[in-house]
Amino acid sequence: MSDPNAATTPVPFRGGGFKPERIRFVGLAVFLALVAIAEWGTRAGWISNLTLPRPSDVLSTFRDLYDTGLLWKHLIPSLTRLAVGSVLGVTIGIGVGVIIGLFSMVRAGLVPLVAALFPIPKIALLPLFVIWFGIDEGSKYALIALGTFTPTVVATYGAVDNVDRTLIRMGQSFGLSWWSIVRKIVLPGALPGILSGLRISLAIGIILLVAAEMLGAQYGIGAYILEAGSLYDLERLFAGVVILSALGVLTSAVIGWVEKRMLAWRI
Amino acid sequence: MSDPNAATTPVPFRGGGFKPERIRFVGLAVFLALVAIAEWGTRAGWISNLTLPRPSDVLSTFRDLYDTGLLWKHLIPSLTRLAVGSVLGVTIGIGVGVIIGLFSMVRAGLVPLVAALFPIPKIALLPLFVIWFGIDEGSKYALIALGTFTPTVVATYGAVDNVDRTLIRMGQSFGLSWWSIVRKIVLPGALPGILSGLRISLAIGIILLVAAEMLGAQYGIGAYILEAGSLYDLERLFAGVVILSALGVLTSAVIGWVEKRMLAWRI
Amino acid sequence: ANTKVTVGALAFTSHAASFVAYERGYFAEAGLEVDFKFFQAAQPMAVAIASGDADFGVTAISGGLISLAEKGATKVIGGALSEEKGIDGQKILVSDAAYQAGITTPKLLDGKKFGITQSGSSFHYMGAKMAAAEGIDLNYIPLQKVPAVIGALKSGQIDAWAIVPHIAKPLAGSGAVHIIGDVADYIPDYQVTSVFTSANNAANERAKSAAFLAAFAKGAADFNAALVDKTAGDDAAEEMVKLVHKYVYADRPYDKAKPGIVNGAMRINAGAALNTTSVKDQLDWFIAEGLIKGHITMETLVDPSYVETM
Amino acid sequence: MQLILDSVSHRYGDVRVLSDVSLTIPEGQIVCIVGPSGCGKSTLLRFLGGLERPGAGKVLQSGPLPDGCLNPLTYVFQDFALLPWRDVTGNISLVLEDHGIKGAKAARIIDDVLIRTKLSDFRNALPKQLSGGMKQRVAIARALAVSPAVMLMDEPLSALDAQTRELLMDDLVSLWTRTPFTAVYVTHNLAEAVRLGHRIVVLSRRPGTIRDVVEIDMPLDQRRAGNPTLEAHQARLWQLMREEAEAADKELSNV
Amino acid sequence: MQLILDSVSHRYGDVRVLSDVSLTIPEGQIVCIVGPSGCGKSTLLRFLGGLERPGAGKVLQSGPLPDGCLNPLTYVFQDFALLPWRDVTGNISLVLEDHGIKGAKAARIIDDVLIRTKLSDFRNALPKQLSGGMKQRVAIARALAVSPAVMLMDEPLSALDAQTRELLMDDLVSLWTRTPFTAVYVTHNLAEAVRLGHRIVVLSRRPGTIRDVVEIDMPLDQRRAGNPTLEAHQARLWQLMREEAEAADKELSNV
Ligand SMILES: Nc1ncnc2c1ncn2[C@@H]1O[C@H](COP(=O)(O)OP(=O)(O)OP(=O)(O)O)[C@@H](O)[C@H]1O
Ligand SMILES: Nc1ncnc2c1ncn2[C@@H]1O[C@H](COP(=O)(O)OP(=O)(O)OP(=O)(O)O)[C@@H](O)[C@H]1O
Ligand SMILES: [Mg+2]
Ligand SMILES: [Mg+2]
Repeated sequence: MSDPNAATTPVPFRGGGFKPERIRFVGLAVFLALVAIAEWGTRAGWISNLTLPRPSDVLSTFRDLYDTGLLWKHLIPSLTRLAVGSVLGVTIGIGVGVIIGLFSMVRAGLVPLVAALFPIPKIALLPLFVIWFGIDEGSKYALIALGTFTPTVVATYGAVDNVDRTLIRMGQSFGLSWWSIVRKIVLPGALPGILSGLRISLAIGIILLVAAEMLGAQYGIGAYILEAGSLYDLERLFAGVVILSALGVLTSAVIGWVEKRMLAWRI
Repeated sequence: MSDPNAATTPVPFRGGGFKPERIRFVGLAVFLALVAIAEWGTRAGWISNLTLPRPSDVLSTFRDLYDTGLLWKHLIPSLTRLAVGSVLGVTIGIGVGVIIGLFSMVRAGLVPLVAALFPIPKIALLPLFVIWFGIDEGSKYALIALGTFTPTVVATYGAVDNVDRTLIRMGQSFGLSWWSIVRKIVLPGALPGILSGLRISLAIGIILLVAAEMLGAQYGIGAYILEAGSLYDLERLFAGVVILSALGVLTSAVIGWVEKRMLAWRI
Repeated sequence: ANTKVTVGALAFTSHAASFVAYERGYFAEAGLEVDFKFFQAAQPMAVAIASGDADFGVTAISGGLISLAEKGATKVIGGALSEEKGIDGQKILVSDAAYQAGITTPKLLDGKKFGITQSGSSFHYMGAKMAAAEGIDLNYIPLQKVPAVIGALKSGQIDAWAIVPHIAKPLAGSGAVHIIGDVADYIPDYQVTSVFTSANNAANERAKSAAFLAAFAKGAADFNAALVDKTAGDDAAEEMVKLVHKYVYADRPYDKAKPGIVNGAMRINAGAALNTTSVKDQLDWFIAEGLIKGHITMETLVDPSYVETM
Repeated sequence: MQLILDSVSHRYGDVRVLSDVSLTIPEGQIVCIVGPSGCGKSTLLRFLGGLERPGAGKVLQSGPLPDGCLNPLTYVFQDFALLPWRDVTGNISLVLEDHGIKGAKAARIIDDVLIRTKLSDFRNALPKQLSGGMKQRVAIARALAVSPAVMLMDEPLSALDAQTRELLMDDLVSLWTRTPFTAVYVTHNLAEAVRLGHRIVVLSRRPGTIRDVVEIDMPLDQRRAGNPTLEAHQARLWQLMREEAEAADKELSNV
Repeated sequence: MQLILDSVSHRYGDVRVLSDVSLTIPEGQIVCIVGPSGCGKSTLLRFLGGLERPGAGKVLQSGPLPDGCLNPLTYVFQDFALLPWRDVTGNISLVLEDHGIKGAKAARIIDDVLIRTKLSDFRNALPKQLSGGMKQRVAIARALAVSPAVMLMDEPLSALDAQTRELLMDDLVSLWTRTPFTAVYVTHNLAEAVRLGHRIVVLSRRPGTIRDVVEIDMPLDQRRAGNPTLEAHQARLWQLMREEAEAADKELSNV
């Protein structure tokens, strides 16, 4: 449709790339490949059985666990501890975080405290927790609650800070009460940040299960792992670790689902 | 300057608030108040000496540590472990994270793996680490490296994903080579996210010091804390915890300083 | 009129006296309704007694126990396991690598790595006493838990350790480690474990504590007769092993568990008598090592009013 | 109701933003405020709405409120300020709830303002589903729902593209023509100013002072793009502002 | 050099974006593309610059490159696309480095383009210190530094306020007048189009097709705001587009 007086060439393409694409099943393939290599290595002997358990043995350990009903006997106390502890830690954390976000005075007083609390290893405090909360479930709940509390606080007040100030000014300009603004603007606006903080908090909660069950727990995935570890029973150790890892992936998926449902309004 | 035919009243004020203000010294005051209460309680006896050590005793324990030179004897191995382990974990983590961020195939393969690795409690793997890396420094470095690796990876590929795509398209539109784009656009653009991920990674590194020093460490803050815990020596336990907490606050401050210097271009 | 009592225990043969007293109804006879609470390690058990989560426990005299006593939380009220010449006691072990390198007596351990669970643990004490007697220096490696020490010793990452016979013998049997000495040679009449309770029980619940000790002593007598002195005959021994097997190595078949239980049988002091000389020696050692505060005395740690002392 | 600024001055830290501004907003008129970037237009508007207090001077209101007025001074923001988690109806009912207006009464008000802003078909849409123009219509509907005495509009069209801007200007004109309202309209856009303003206040570069006030007599509904009188006004305003705008554009901010 | 679109069509998933668009960009002219939101203007520009490939049809270039041309097809983006961590000089040298131009030679080029865009005083400023107008000037300077054969501009002024827009339009006109360049200029703003375009292409609502091509003969430097001929053109364009713009504005996006 035109008459170029010189050579006509297509415009060279130089775009594309730098855009993450979803490729399905590669993750699964990598995972299966790793398992297969471990199986092969342990069977062929070039991976010593001190180094890694044979994946099929881990699987059969897991099946034993399931068949004997021990799986539930270990899983249920752990899930209870995780649930109670993290519900405690997360709700108090969100409450404190919102208050820090709203009141400069509280912020000035508590933020340094939380920052100082964060890098304290919770296992270091185990002996104290026994005195404070006893050796029964109390100290386990408390440990998980403390572990989930600090990251939740940090995520929550960050989320409150990130609520679009123009929305708040809008609320004020329409004469909304302070409480209305908090309830209808600040809290929903902070929700995405709080939920993504929850991801980290719950992962930490799962990690702390093992520490919590160091103390006087007969049943529980953490106790199971500890026992297996101290007996150098790698099959059981890995079975337990796989359960925790699956638990972590699962909670993360649940949060993803909640986000999808509750935050459908996001762009 | 006008003649209103009705009552002239000032426009009511309804703005303000919802803006975090910096109030100095409140944090310090809260901290001092807590210490004072603890001191008072332990002296007066309504806080049992099983529950909390007397702050002044903790201080004098700390002074003893310093005077005897034991402080350095414990601190230097711990700092070395932290440094070696986290440098390993963080550099490999940044490398892997950038590669995940750039290549969809790698992302599909590794992201699920990292997600599954994240909720695994590192103390659970301690027995394995001993087999893999021995009870000397190797296993301590490895533990801290693994602990800092996963959060660094997650933060890094998130940061790479968040690099403004228009900047990348700009680079392509000017015919910049792939490597130039990565070096001059992607990496500097990801730096803020990587640095803020580093905050978390290093906090985790500090937390893991205790776990790392569970096995075969004669000196180190973690070993010191564990020993104090098993001797139920609350003064020493708290002295150790305070050191770790200070270490955490310090690293966070250092990162803040680095951010201020390297990210001066941010709005 | 049964008094409810919580007894802290580890699933070890050294706690057998309590198990026997429970199974044979001695506790019930003494008017105690006993509830066992099992722990993975001695340290949390001591803390649990201090916090009131458990009433009585049996454990080695560790730095943690002394510290809790110093804080007015716990008291030692009786003795349990003892080293005794002639009865198989705790052994000094070396790794195969060290053995092959020519370390065949404790004297040759100078500068070697000696495994302990924690500073201030009984392993630390045994190593230190042995080293002092031999005039050598040891390098103590804390590994938190017994199984970790075993692993490190087997793989040659540490050179030596000292441990009760029922663990030492099977290990030596496998050839991975070698027994090179007896702890009893260095610490004669060593009071390995003791019975302890909260300071409140010791001072204000005398009847309960005395009842516990009495029943405990009965159990200990049965145990000694069946497995240590072997005066009760083979049937009684067999029965005793079966009883203990309910609590110790419960996850192993009886045949496999039996040697462990039999080998682990060390004397539990008659009448729960307490060897205060040995306790004093241990206390002095802790103070000398700077593991505990220097002002702690025997009175702080021990309530000698319940049992015979030696 | 009318609003009165009485020699208002303000500074933020070391920066003097406004200096001795006195101005009356007469009832039933649209007053446009134009001026270079950073001269304090938005600040002035915040003072007028009581969202901020001036360092010196007074901000006064006088005259009776219109009937049923729930929120006398009501903003329309540049970036719409819609709650993304509420749909169109929810965003409007938000400002009624605090006045205890619920149920049928609220529904009546909402229906009315949705019709006036031609939004009736979109009542259940979330903000993310709407184009920029539609979002600003929702914001205007929300402002209308509280029957304001004065509308305070801070560059309400500047986040929209040129074509949508045209469409919304027409809508504003027809809204005003049907029931005249009082408004302060801040803009950078001189074409908008001459299209919508009964009176155009030109501010100088920071610290903002009033350089000129231009009155345009032509009725709003007769103003069309390309009208020579308006073009003349616009050209004159541009002459007044060109230098200031150039200077403002070249200012380095020391963040 | 000229660019040729030969019956280009494209779809994203189920959405047909462009349908059979054929167009020639003649050398030395500014071609403006106007059209309602979402009609595929930006997509078209990406095709022209080789950043994306059309589903059907061809994008061709013909004719010799100008001397010293480093990057024949060069974009100016709406949001400036400056690297925030490089100062003005650094942002310009970025696009020279990959061509091996460094040191004195680079400095010469940079000095030249900074003078042409009146930025010489700001060479060491970081983007965050610059106003929007200055940032877009830097982006233009960067584009000039590679001596492009064709400049592809995607709403380069729409992120700026009205006054700065006026200033930059004048600058573009004077740049073109001094050395005419070829450009494709996408905009929503009909005033901009009639001010800068030798030829204005009107696209229909999605899927975009060419509705009309308007040629304006008046030399660029004689066009002024308020000029009756331009106003007439603008009014005609607005008539062509009004309905489409209204429809586009009311579209619900199903995100
Ligand atoms: N809360 C604040 N604290 C400090 N300085 C402020 C604050 N708000 C505004 N400023 C400064 O006051 C000056 C005027 O700001 P204002 O937003 O009122 O200008 P404007 O005329 O609305 O500008 P624009 O046209 O860019 O919207 C600017 O220099 C701005 O940086
Ligand atoms: N990468 C993409 N993937 C899927 N859809 C896209 C993509 N890019 C654009 N679209 C869709 O294609 C249509 C045209 O987009 P385009 O950006 O070209 O429109 P436009 O004319 O530039 O609009 P505007 O005036 O709003 O800038 C829009 O509906 C847009 O949502
Ligand atoms: Mg403003
Ligand atoms: Mg576009």
